[in-house]
Amino acid sequence: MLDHDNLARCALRRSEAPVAKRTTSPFLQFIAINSVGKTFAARTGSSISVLDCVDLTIAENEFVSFVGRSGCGKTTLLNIIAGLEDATQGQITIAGRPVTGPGQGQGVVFQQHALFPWLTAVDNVAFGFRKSGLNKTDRRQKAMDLLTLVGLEAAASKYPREMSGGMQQRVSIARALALDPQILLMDEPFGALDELTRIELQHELLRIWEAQRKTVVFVTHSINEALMLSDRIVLLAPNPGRIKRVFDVDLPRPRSRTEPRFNALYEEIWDELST
Amino acid sequence: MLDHDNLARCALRRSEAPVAKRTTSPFLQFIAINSVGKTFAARTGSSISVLDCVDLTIAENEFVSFVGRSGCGKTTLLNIIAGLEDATQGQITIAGRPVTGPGQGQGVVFQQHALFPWLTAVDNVAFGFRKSGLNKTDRRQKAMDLLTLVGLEAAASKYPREMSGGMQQRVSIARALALDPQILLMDEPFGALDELTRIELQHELLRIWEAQRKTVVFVTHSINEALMLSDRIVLLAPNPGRIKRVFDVDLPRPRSRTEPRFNALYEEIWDELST
Amino acid sequence: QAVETDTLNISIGPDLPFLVHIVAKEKGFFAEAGFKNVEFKTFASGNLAGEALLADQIQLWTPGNLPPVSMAHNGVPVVVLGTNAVSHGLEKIVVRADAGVENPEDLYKTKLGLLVSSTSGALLTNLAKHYGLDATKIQTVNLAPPEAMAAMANNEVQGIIFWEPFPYRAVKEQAAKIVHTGTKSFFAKNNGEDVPVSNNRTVWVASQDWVKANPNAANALVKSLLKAQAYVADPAHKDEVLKIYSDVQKQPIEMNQALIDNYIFTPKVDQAYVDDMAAIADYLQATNRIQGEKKDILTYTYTEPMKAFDPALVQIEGQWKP
Amino acid sequence: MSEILKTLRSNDLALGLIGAVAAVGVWEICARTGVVDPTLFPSPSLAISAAAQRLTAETLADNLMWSLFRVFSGFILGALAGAAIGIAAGWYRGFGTIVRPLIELLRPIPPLAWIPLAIIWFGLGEPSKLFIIFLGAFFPVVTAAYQGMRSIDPVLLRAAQTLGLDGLPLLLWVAVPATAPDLATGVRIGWGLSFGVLVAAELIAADRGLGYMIINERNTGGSVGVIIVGILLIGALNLLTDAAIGAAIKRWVGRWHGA
Amino acid sequence: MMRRFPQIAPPLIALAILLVAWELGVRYGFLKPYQFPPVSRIASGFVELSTIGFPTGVSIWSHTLTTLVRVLLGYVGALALAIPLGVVIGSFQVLDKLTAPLVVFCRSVATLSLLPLVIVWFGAGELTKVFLIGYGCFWVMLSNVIAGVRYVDPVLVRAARTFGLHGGELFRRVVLPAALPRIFAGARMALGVGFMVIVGAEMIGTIEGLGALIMEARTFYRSEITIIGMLIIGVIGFAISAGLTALERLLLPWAGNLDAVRR
Ligand SMILES: Nc1ncnc2c1ncn2[C@@H]1O[C@H](COP(=O)(O)OP(=O)(O)OP(=O)(O)O)[C@@H](O)[C@H]1O
Ligand SMILES: Nc1ncnc2c1ncn2[C@@H]1O[C@H](COP(=O)(O)OP(=O)(O)OP(=O)(O)O)[C@@H](O)[C@H]1O
Ligand SMILES: [Mg+2]
Ligand SMILES: [Mg+2]
Repeated sequence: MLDHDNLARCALRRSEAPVAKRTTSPFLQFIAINSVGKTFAARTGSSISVLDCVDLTIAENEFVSFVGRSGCGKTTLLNIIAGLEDATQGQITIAGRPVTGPGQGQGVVFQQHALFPWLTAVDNVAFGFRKSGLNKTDRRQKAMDLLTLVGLEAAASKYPREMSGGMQQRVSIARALALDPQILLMDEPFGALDELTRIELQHELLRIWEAQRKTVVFVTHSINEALMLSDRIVLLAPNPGRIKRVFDVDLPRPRSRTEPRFNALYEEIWDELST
Repeated sequence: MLDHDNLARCALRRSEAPVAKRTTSPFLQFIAINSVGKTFAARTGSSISVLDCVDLTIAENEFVSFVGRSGCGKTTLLNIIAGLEDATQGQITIAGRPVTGPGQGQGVVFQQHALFPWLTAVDNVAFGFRKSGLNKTDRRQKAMDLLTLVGLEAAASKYPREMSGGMQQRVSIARALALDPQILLMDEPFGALDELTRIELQHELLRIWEAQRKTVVFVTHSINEALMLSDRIVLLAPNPGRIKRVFDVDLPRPRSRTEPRFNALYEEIWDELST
Repeated sequence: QAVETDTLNISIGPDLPFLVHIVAKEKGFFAEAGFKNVEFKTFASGNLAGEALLADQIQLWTPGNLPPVSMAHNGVPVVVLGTNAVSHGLEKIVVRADAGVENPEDLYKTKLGLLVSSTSGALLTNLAKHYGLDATKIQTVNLAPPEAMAAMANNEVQGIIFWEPFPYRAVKEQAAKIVHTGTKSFFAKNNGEDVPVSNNRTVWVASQDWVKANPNAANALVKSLLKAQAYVADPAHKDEVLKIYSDVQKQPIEMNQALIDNYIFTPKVDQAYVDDMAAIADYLQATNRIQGEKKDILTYTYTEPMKAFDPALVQIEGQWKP
Repeated sequence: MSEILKTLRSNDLALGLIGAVAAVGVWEICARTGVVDPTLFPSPSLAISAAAQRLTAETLADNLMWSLFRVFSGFILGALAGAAIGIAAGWYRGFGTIVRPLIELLRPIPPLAWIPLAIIWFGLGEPSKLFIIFLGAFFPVVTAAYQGMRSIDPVLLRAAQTLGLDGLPLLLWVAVPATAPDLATGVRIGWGLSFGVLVAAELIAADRGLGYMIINERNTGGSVGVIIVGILLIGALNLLTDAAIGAAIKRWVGRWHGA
Repeated sequence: MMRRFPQIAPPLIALAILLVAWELGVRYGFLKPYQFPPVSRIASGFVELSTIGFPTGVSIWSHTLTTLVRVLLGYVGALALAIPLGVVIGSFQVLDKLTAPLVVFCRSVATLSLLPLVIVWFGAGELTKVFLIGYGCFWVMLSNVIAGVRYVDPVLVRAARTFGLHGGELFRRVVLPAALPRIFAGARMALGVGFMVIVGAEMIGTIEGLGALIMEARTFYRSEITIIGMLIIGVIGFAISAGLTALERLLLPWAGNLDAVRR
C-alpha cells in the first residue's frame, strides 16, 4: 500500500504546516502511522475524505490520547490501527509489521454496548481467550483472574444488562486484556459514565497500564481526561481529519487538576481546539 | 398535604445533622421545598423511599444545581418541582402558591429525546406558545425569535431526527423559554453532548439566564459544570435521597476553572461526594 | 399373464357409481384377477382424487367425464379405460316452490346455484340451447353443494343444478320441486317429454404412466371391473348389490333404492360415449377452460383390455396404446 | 375489596381472564335471550353440548393431537428454513440481493393458493399439509431473521473481530446470538400463523385434525356447534402454546435481553 | 438510474437463469409439464387470460379488479372500525388488559375456519367475502393501534404536560401523532393479511377474483393459470406494500422509521 504520490504529497503538506512532533528514534517507533488517509464512498457517488496524511509514531508503553471535535475522524483512525478498517492511503505498522487485520496484538475497548449481551461477565471475558488454545475450565479460571483485577469478581455471573455502565466498561477492559495485547485501543471508553464512576475508572486504567506496561491509544472528548491520563495528546482537526497539533504532557503522575502546568496545558489545548 | 408528623420528624432530623444552609429571608423564598418526601410502591408490595425530608428554598433569579450519584433522586425532585409527580410528604410552593401540577410557570428541559418528532424545530418551539392566545403566524414569528436566540434560525424547518444532539438540546431550551417561565428546570440537559458542544451550550445558557433573569434549577452529574454555572450547588445523597450539603459558589462570572477558589470548591465537593 | 403389482389403491365416493367397485371387492373379483391388496380411498373433493392420481397415490379414479376431458386437453397424461355408469338422469334442476318457475323462460327470473366447473354447467348450456334460451342471461352463482343448499333455503338462489343425492335432499328437506332432469322435462309446456340435455357419465381413469408400467395389471383391473359391472347391471342381483353397498357405506338402503334407476351400468365404447365426451369438450372449449385445438377423444381412450374381455363391447376403437 | 381490586389491577393474567370470561358470558346471554339467533350463532354452552353429542372425547383428542403434530412439524421445518435463509441473506450480501425480492414476491401469496401446487409436488399425504404450514411459519421467521441480521450493532461484530473471530465462527458465535431477540419475535409470529393456516392445510385430503373437523362439518351440513368448538379449540391451543413459547423465550433470551 | 442498475441486476440475472433452467428442464423431460408448467406456457397462458379470459369473458384484469375491490372494501371497513376502537382501548390500561387475551384469540382464529359460519350468517354473496377479508385485517390493525397508543414515549407526554396540555388536547396533539408510525405499520400488516385471505374468501359463490381463478384453474388442471394467479397476487402485494411505504414517507416525513420512534 505504499503509494509514492501520496507519500510525496504528504511530505509537502508537512513541510508547509509543520506540526510539533516528537522526533522519534526507531526504537520508539512501536506503532508507526505513515501518511495514512481514508476516503469513504458517499451516497451521491462522490467520495468523502475523512482522514488525510496522518503521520504519527507511538512508542512502546506510551499512553497517547486523541482529542478533537465530533466527526474529525478519531474513531476511524483508531479502527484503522485496530485493523478493523483499511486505510485507503498510507500504512500502519506495529513493531515493524504492517497491520492487515484485527487480532495482531491490538485489544480494543469500545465506547459502550460492545459486550455480548448473551454472555455473563465471566463468559464475555473468557471469549477473549478463544484463540489461546486453553480448555474451557482454564479459560474461565483466567477470566476470573482478570475480573478480579478490575474488581468485579462478585459480578462474574451477571449479564451485561444487569450491570451498571461502569461495571460494563470494566468487563470490557478485562475482555480486551484477555488477549494479552501489546496495545490497548480505547474509543471513548468512559464517555457514557457519570463523572464519579469515570474518575474511578481512570484511576483503575492507570493502575493497570502501569502494572502491565501496555501501549495505550485512547480516544476521548474530554481534555481533562486526556490530561489526567496521557503522555501525549494528539489533537485532530476535521475536514479532512488530520493532526493539528501534538502536545507533550510532561507532568508526573498522579496528576492533580489544580497544578498550574495542568491548567496551562488545558487552556492551550482548548484554544487550539476552539479556533 | 401538611402532615405534622412528617414536619416534626424532619425538624428532628435537621437538628441531628445540620446542613450548611443559607439563612433565607422570606423575600428569597421564591421556591420553597418543605420536608418533601417521595416513596414509590415497589413490585413486591413494599415501598421504596426515594426522597426523604428535603428542605430547600431557592430565591428568585437564582441558579441552583443538584449534583449527586446516579439514582439519588435528582430527577424525582425536579419532577416534583415541575408538578409532574406528586410528593408523598411535604409540599412545594412557588411564589407562595403550592404546586399542584405542571404549567404553573415552570419550563422543563429534559435530558434528551423530548422533542416532538413530528414537528419541525420551529413548530416544536411554537408548541410552547399554545396557551399564549397568540395566533398562528405570531406564534411562529416568536418561535423564530427564540430559535435565533439559541442560534438555530437556519435549522427552523428541520425535524428532530435531522438535527444533531446539540441542536436538539438548543431547540428544547428554546421551547421551554417559549412558555416565558419564571423557572427553568433542566434535567441533565447537556449529558449526552460532547465536551465542546457542552461548553458552548453552557455559555449560551448563562447568557440567556443573565438576559432574561430566570430562576434555574439544573441537574447534572458534572461538578465542573455545576461550578461553572450555579450560584449554589445542592449535593444529594442516596438511600433515601436527601440533601447532604449545600455549597455557595461565591465566584464572579465569567468563571475560570483555573481560579484557585474554583478548584478548592471542586475538591471540597468531590470529597463530600466520594465519602 | 402375471400382474406386475398385487396392490391397488382406488378412490371411491359416497354415491352409487361406486357400487361397481365395492361389489368387485366384496365378491372377490379383484382377488381373482390377482390383486391381493385393494384399498379404497375417499377424498373430500373430486379435485383431490384427480391430484392423487397424478401423484400416483391411487391407480384408478372414477370421476364424471368432465375432469378427464379437461386433463387430457391440458396436457395431463391420463387415459380412459371405459364407462363406469351412464348417469344422464342423475343431474336435476331443482327450484324453490315459490320461485314461480313453470316454463324454461321463467329461469331468467331466477338465480341458480351450481358448480360452474362441473357437468352442471354443461347441462345448463345444453338446456338453454334446446329451449332456445340465451344461456348467458341466466344468472348463476358458483356454489358447492352444501352452500348451494343453504343458499336456496335462504332464497339467495332460487334453484340449484346438482347431481343426486342433493336434489333428493332438496325435495325432501325444502319442499323444492324438480323442473328438469338430464333426460326428462317437468316444465308445464312439455311435462314428461324426454329431453336429453345431460352428457354425464362416470368413467374409469388411470394415469398413462401407470398403464405403461403395468400393462398386465391394467388388463386385469379392467377385467375385474367389467365383471363386477355386469353383475351389478343384472336385475336379478339388484337387491343383493344394494345391500352390499349400503352396508359397506353405512347408508340407508331406501335412499339408494330410490336413486339406483338414475344409473345405467354399461361399459360400451360406442358413438354415445364419443358424443358425450365431445359435448363436454365443446362446453369446455366454449368457456375457454381448455386450451388450443380440440383433441380427439379416442386419443386418450384405451380399449384393448375391454376388447380382450368381450369384443362386442368395443364398437369404436380407442387409439391410445401403452 | 379495594385490596382485591389493587392486586387485580397489577395482575395482567387475572384481568385478561376476567375479560375473556365476561365476553363468553355476554355471548351466552345474547344467545339465550335471543339477541342473536341461536341457530345461527349458538351460545357456548349449546355449542359444546352439540359438539359433545356428535363427537366422542376420543375423536376430539385424536383430532387435536393430529393438528398439533402437523402444526409442530410444519412449524419446525418452516422456522428452521426461515432462520437459515434469513440469516444467510443478511450475512452474505450477494445471496441476500438474490433471494430477498423472491421472498417479497412470494410472501403475499395466500397459503390456500399453494394447495394445488402443494398436492402436485408433494402428493396428498402429510408432506403437502406440512408444506402449507411450513409457508405460514417460514415468511415471518425469514423476515425477522433478515431484519435481525441487518440491525446487529456493528460494534459487536467489531469487538469479536478484535478478539480474533472471523468467517463462520463470527457468524455462529456472535451474529446468530445477536439476532436471537428478533428471531424470537419472528418465531412467535410464525407459530401463530402456523395455526392460522392449519385449516387450509387440512383441506388437503385430511381425515382427522381440527381443521378437517370444521370443514367436514360444513361439507356434511352438520352442526354449527362443532364448528364453533373447533374454532375455540384451535384458538385456545394457539393461545396456550404461544404463552408457553413466550415464557420459554423469556427464560432464555429474556435473561440477557431484558425485553 | 445507472447507480440503481447494479442493485436490480443480480436478482434479475438469477431469476433469468432459473427460468431458463426450468424451461429446459421441462423441454428435456426432467420436469413434468403439469407439475412445473414451463415459462413459455405461463406466458401464453397470460396472453390468453388477458384476451379471451378464463373462463371465457372473464379476463385477468377483471379478476384482479374484482379482488382489489373486495380487499379494499374489507380493508377500509376494518380500518374504520379498528382505529377508533383501538384508540379507546389503548387509552385505558384496564381496558387493554381486559381485552388482551381476547384480541390475541380473535387474531389467531383462522379466517378459513370462519367460512362455514359466515356463510350461514351472511349467505354466499359479496358480504361474506368482504367480511372475511375485513375480519383478518381488523384484529391485526386493532392490536397495532392499541400498542401504538399505549406505548407512546412517556417523556413526550410529560413534555406536553409542562405546556399545560391535558385531556383531549393532549391526546390529539401528542398521543395520536406519536402513535401514528405504529398505526401505519399496522395498516401495512393488515393489508398483507387481507391478501392472505382472498383465496378462502373467494372459494364460495363466485368465479371472479384471483382466488376464484386459482381454484377454478385447479379444477381444470391448468397449473400455469394457478401460477399466474399466484404471481399476480404476489406482484400486487409487493407493489401495494411498496406504495404504502412511500405513502408513509410522504405523510410522516418526520418518522424516518419505526425504530426511530420506538424505544
Ligand atoms: N461508513 C462511512 N461512510 C461515510 N462516511 C463515514 C463513515 N464512517 C464515518 N464517516 C464519516 O467520517 C467522519 C469521521 O467519523 P468518525 O466516527 O471517525 O469521527 P469521530 O471523530 O470518532 O467522531 P465522534 O467524536 O462523534 O465519535 C464523520 O464525518 C463521519 O460522518
Ligand atoms: N416509578 C418508579 N418506581 C420505583 N422506583 C423509582 C421510580 N422512578 C424512580 N425510581 C427510583 O428512584 C430512585 C431515584 O431515581 P431518579 O431518577 O430520581 O435518580 P437520579 O438521581 O435522577 O439518577 P440519574 O442520575 O441516574 O438520572 C432510583 O433508585 C430509581 O430506581
Ligand atoms: Mg467516534
Ligand atoms: Mg435522572
